[in-house]
Amino acid sequence: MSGIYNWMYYIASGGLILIGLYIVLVKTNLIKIVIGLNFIDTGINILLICIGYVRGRTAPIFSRPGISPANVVDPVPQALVLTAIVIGVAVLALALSIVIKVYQHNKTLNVTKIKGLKW
Amino acid sequence: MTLMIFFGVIIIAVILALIRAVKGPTAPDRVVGVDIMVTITVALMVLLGIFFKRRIYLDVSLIYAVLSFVGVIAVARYLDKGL
Amino acid sequence: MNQIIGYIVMGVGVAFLFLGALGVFRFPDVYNRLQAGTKCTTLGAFLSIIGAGIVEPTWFLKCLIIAVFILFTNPISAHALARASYKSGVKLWDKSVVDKCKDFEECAKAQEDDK
Amino acid sequence: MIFQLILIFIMIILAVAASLFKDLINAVVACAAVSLITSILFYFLQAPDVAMAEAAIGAGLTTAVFIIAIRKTERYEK
Repeated sequence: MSGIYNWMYYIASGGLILIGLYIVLVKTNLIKIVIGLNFIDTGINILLICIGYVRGRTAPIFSRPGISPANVVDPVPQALVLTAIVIGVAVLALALSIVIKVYQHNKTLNVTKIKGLKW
Repeated sequence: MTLMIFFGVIIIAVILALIRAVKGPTAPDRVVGVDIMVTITVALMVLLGIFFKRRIYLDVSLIYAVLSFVGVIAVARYLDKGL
Repeated sequence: MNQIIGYIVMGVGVAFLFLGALGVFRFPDVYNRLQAGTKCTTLGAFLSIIGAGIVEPTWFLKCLIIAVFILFTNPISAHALARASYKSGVKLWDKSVVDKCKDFEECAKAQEDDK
Repeated sequence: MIFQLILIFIMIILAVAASLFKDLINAVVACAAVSLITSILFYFLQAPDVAMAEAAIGAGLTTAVFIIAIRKTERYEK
């Protein structure tokens, strides 16, 4: 039973990435596809954070005297993910603006009926 | 020990709100479920701050308490045919 | 002594949170669910955060700020959601007895006709 | 320990529900709830600054951007 406690964050990130991949591959609505890309982004963020996690240690913020660098978790993936979240929102807004332009040009959101790239 | 009992009760409350958020027949029902889940989560984060004994963890709860109503306002303005 | 008072206040707050979630789960209508959920959950979150401030006395100011923000923002979202769900055409429960908003809108329409 | 497991289970249920909804408003609301549970998981993983950024962006900004996009296009997935 203690095995699943070591693996549960990997299960969470893998489950989110698989569900997002399913949405991107199967669904035909463009906004639903963007929601799937958002899920993949969140899953990868959880994966990067739980790589740097060490059990029994505390956050890398030196706000009181008893905290030394020997008992904090790894701060480098946290800084990486903090940047990745902001960039993810920028990519999301750009993708949605492209979706709005596609809708204004084709009057539909179904990707199987958009024939602008088929020739 | 007392905090553990509180966490158990709060998890049961989150599960009840989750059932309403998944099952609810119309769109405002689901928004109500998610809104209740957000408010319960703010209290859960403060109790977790006591559990971990770090004062800096209260800032997450503060950010959530200030900014959580923006999403609900956006959905409400959409249903109101505004925005 | 501080610890005991704080944990008692926190326990009352957690009980209100649970009752609010139970009301959201059990009630039959959007408006009933909104009323039960918002009132109980606002009081429950307020009491549990204040109890946390009593348990750790150096945290009391920050806990008070969080509680005041909960007290400001939660009724705003509930009010906007109730108004939106009424305007988007969600029906009341069939055993509801009074609909004040309908009377108010008819009264406003009659006043506009008078002008 | 069991709390994290229950939270992960709730998150997976919400993600599956977001993929099954036909109304895009419901899918966006479920997406905001997934962001909420993700923030609690970051809190358990001892990363409060990441949880703060995820809270501010996932709760407010992502939902508002999706709602504006749905307002400009159409609501139901056919």
